[in-house]
Amino acid sequence: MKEHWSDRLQRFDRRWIFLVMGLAVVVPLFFPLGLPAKPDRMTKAAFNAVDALPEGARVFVSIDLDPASTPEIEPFFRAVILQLKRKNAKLVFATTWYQAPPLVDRYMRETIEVAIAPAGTAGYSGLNDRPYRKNVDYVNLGFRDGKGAIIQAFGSSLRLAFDNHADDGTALERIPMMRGLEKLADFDLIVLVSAGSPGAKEYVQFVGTRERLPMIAACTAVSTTDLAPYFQTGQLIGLVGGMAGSAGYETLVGKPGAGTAGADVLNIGNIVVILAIVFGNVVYFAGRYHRRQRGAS
Amino acid sequence: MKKTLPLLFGMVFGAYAVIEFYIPHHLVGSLSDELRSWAAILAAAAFIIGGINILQVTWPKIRRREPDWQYKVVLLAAAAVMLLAGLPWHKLGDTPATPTVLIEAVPGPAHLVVNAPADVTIQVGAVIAPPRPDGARYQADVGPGTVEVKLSRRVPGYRTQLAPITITDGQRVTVTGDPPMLWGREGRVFVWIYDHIFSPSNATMFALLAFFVASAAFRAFRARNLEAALLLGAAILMMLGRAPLGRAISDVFPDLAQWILDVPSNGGRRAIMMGAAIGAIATALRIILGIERSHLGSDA
Amino acid sequence: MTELPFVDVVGFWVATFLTFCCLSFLYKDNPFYKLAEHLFIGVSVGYLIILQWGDNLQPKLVDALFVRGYRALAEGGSLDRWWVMRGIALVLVVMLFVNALSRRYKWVGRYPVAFVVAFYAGLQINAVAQSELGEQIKFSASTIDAPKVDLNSAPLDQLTSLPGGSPSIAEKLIVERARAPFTSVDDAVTRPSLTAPERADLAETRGHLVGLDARAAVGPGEHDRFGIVSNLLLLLGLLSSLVYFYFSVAHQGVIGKVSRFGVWTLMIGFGASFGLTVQGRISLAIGRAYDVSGRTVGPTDAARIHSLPVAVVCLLLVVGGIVVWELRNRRRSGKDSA
Amino acid sequence: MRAAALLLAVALAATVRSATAAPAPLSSLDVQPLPNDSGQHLHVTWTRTAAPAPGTATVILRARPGAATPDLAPGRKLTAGDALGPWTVVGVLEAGELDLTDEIEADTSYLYAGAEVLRAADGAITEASPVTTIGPRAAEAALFHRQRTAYLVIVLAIGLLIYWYVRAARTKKDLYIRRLPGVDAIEDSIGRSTEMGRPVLYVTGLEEIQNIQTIASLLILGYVAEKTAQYDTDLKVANYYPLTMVVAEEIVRQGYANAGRIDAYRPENVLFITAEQFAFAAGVNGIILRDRPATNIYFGTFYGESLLLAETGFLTGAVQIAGTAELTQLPFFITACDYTLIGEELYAASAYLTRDPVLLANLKAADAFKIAAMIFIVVGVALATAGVFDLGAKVFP
Repeated sequence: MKEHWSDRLQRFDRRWIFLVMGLAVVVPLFFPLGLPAKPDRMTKAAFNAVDALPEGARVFVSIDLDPASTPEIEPFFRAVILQLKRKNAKLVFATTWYQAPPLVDRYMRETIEVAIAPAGTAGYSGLNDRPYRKNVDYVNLGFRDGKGAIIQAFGSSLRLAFDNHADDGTALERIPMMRGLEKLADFDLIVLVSAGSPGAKEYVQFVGTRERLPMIAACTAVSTTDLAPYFQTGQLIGLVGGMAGSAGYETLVGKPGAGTAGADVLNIGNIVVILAIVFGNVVYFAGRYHRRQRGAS
Repeated sequence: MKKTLPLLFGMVFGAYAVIEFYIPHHLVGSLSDELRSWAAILAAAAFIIGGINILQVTWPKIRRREPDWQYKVVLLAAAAVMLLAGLPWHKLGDTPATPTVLIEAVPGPAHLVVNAPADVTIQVGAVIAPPRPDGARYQADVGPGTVEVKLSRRVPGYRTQLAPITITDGQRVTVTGDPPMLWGREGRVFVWIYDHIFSPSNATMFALLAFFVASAAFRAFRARNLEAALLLGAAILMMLGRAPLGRAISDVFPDLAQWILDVPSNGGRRAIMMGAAIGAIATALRIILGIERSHLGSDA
Repeated sequence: MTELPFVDVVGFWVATFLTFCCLSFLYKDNPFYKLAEHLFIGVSVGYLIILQWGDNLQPKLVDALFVRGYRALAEGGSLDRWWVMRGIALVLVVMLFVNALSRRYKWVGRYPVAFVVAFYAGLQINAVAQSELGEQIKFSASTIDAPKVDLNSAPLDQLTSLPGGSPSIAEKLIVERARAPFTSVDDAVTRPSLTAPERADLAETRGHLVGLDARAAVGPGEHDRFGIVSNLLLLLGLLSSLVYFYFSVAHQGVIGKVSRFGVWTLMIGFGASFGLTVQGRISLAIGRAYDVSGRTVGPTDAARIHSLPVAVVCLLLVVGGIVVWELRNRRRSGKDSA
Repeated sequence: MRAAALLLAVALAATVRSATAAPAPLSSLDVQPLPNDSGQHLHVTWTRTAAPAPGTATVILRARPGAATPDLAPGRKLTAGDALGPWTVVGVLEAGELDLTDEIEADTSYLYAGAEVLRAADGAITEASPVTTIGPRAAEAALFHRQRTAYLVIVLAIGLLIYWYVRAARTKKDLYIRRLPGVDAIEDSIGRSTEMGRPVLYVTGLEEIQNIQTIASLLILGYVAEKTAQYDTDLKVANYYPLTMVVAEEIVRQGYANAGRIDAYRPENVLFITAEQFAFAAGVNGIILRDRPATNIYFGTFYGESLLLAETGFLTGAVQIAGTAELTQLPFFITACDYTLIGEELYAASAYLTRDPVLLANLKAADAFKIAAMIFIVVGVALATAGVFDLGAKVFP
């Protein structure tokens, strides 16, 4: 007898779904929906934490990501850096991801050493920022490997962890702004740009909780559920989850960028997946119903 | 014996790592830092062993012309290139960190001339000299005083040259420089490969998941029973609630998503977290107490 | 901004080509994917070794031992105890290499392995005990009551953490309530000193189960009922899930029912996780699309790179190549069968 | 002419000086060691007679015993870290704070000095109060961190429970453990691979050897190796870190030795792919597609690549068994694999497999502690809700 349509659909080539998904990602790039991105509560908390910083606060930024995860959290990074520079914060950067260093160098060139929002930036309302000078306004400590252990080491002594020199080889004691910045506890805020492990979770486990550090984290959407409990317990005072979160943060800082645009495309992608689920279930139940019928007859 | 001694060796450090946490004394602190460095050093050294292992595994395949051997050649070649590009060859020659500065006495106001190749960005003080169509480089009358001249290339992999210039009226200062190319980790080749081979491959492999997630959703997310139904229900709500779309439909979705995150999700997660934590502590204790020893291999 | 060097333009083309090579995996395993795969693995291995050398072995071992040691001796000083400690590290490294290279003396490698495993096991114990057990238990053991925030007496941080709240809003509220105590939440969120956007933020969070009205009041002693229910559910979810991880009894009868509820909680959690992950993964694809379509570079560079045409060419190259390859396979298999 | 100008200037200066009266000295200055300290911190506190006039800053200095009182002459610019003769500036605080914590050399005692100063726009001192000094004082290095007692109790409790159950296990055999289908499936699937003449792929996860999940995975690997040796099936082990590979080699060899098949052991089957997440994923996908293993076992820590591996494995129709405590990846393993060990089940697996009384005892101990934790939580909630007191905060400061 002829095969029921549901059975045929049960084993249809998944590459069709791939194709649809591909279109769902590419097409909106050219025809955006333009839905506004709103920050969620955890994102707002992160923004408030930075907003509450005093002028010239000292902030430790850990950039733990690889090229793959940049779409999700790079927008947050650019936004928060702008926000910090508007406060003239003294910034200290480090990374625990070996995939990161060249990326970090690029960020230094593209976001720290130039003004992100110079006067007359289109679609920008906030204060303008200024170019930062290396080892004067900011220090890049560079990369150290060692997962939780090295993060614990940051907590006890940055000098030891980084063998007493910044990434460009300058001895730390010769950098005025590093005075009194011995360990993580000496900073007013710790910003974790964290794409996975090691990252926000390890910071919470190995130093954050122990030293009661004020930490905010931006993570991939995936890790959001992982880190949400820490936000609930206050081990993290702010949490920016994935592209949507980044988009929200951009809105708060007042300079929409890649995150906002991406989040817009995200909608279509989500619809596709939801349809895939619904479709899958229709097929499934139709098949089950059909089998029942046949069983009955 | 060949197994007991290493076991004891480990137990000592394991025990130390446990009690270290409870002893604030500074000597303990600095010892722990030292031991952490050891661990980092060992992990790093192991990578060289890993390289050797790859060589041991792939070289025979190439020699025996096993299927796909050509690709193995690509693999080894790529690794070799990256290793070579990663060494700081420029240290063999000299890479001037400062441009040459020539000061001449010329009547008139203080005059500054900067010579550098066309693709070099010239920055005098805070001003970036606009590239001039006639190809001539920066030259202008500057007020007397001290100004910093910065020569850099826009692409990474070159050493930026800095020269603080003190100039007075009746002087012409000529700065001549060319940011030298670097090798090693900040070097031109290494960063090029990172930017144009490593990054896109890394990002695209990850991006494949977008497609797999869709097909997995189609195939596996069937409301077979209550558990499955809950799973996919929560998934759909999350997708709606955490994207602008959901809010566009109704304000309820974001709140709902947040609530799911705060209450059921966190509840279950905390349970897994605690369970896993207990399991981890137990396993770790087993190792430190020497009950667990299989990681030390066989006496055979 | 000077012109982008041609080498880097080519770089962008290579990147686009590799992107499609990797994507071709979606069709099936094929030479393009194999090429990208092996190239990627090779590069990553070289990259890793260089980084490990430059960031760990050189500063922590070579410099610390030989450079520092040499300097100390040259200056007529003596080697301190930390130098000796590093010496031990070196010995361990050597042992590790012996393990990898020699069959006969493999056992020597057990010392470094034993050290690493045990030492980290020790570190983990406390890290986990503190943040995964202590903090979580502490949080879970707190009250399930959810009192509302009293706008007329609450401190700054509480006001800030309210839905739609922010430091500036909180400060203004404190000023306002000093001027005249709030008579109602509406009164609070419509005070003149609040800017229009701030009012909008607050207004948006009104009238929800989890919104401002649920969390804030203008007098003491009010409770957020939904909050209490949520806390209760949170607690029950936690306990029942813990029961699910209880191995020592069969999951039947009451235990079975409880652990079943635990499983439901877990499943909702997984669902949430999945939903979020979907977003994350799609974001990645979007990111690639941005790069390939040349939206992540400045307009002048984009003009030099010609992203879209190049993308099309690369796509055709890969597709065409795969077609040829498939045809070749067909013919070959045809021969085999013949 | 010039003299006149000078006179004028002096006169002006005089008027300025008289306009701003010198601030009052600190009414008290105290230095105390901190509790639970590493012995490198001193806590400096001070009080004022009256609220400081706007623009007043407090200068705190430190010196070795025997130093003369520091001279805060007008015109000096002080910032933290500056040296002032034998004295070092610890801090210059504007906001009218009343304490600071100073980081110092261990096992050395110090004098401390404090004064209130007025400063010009450029930060130069215009007026300074008399200096208050105190000391010498030295920090105290504590030998036990009191606030961490609770965690020590947790660890000891688990330790003792293990000890107790190990003894119990020795006396009475066969402690009950509920079934773990995922683990039961391992041997069957190995058998299946043997019939199909295809290898077994074992992935030890994406974490270093020091990660407990990795260790748990390696413990299970020992058992798997033994089985594959008995069934005489190829076992391929893909490792993310070289150090893990070194250990995995040892463990597999031992597995083969236990099965009495040391001759069949082939070290080249224990691979280090690469420690780059997606290069690794690509490599393992390659193995899955080209060696076509009939069983894929993923035990350990996994991240984004989990679905990449599981989906590819699903394509090749292999039996897939996964286990991880990595919460975010569980849903994907659950959807794409045949069996999944959730969280703690991964740690339980090795005990369950080997049926080694010691390991079982371990599980029992964990379970017992779970009960304790649950009781603690319930009691804590009850007390806190009743408003009696906050147990959690008491125990975990």
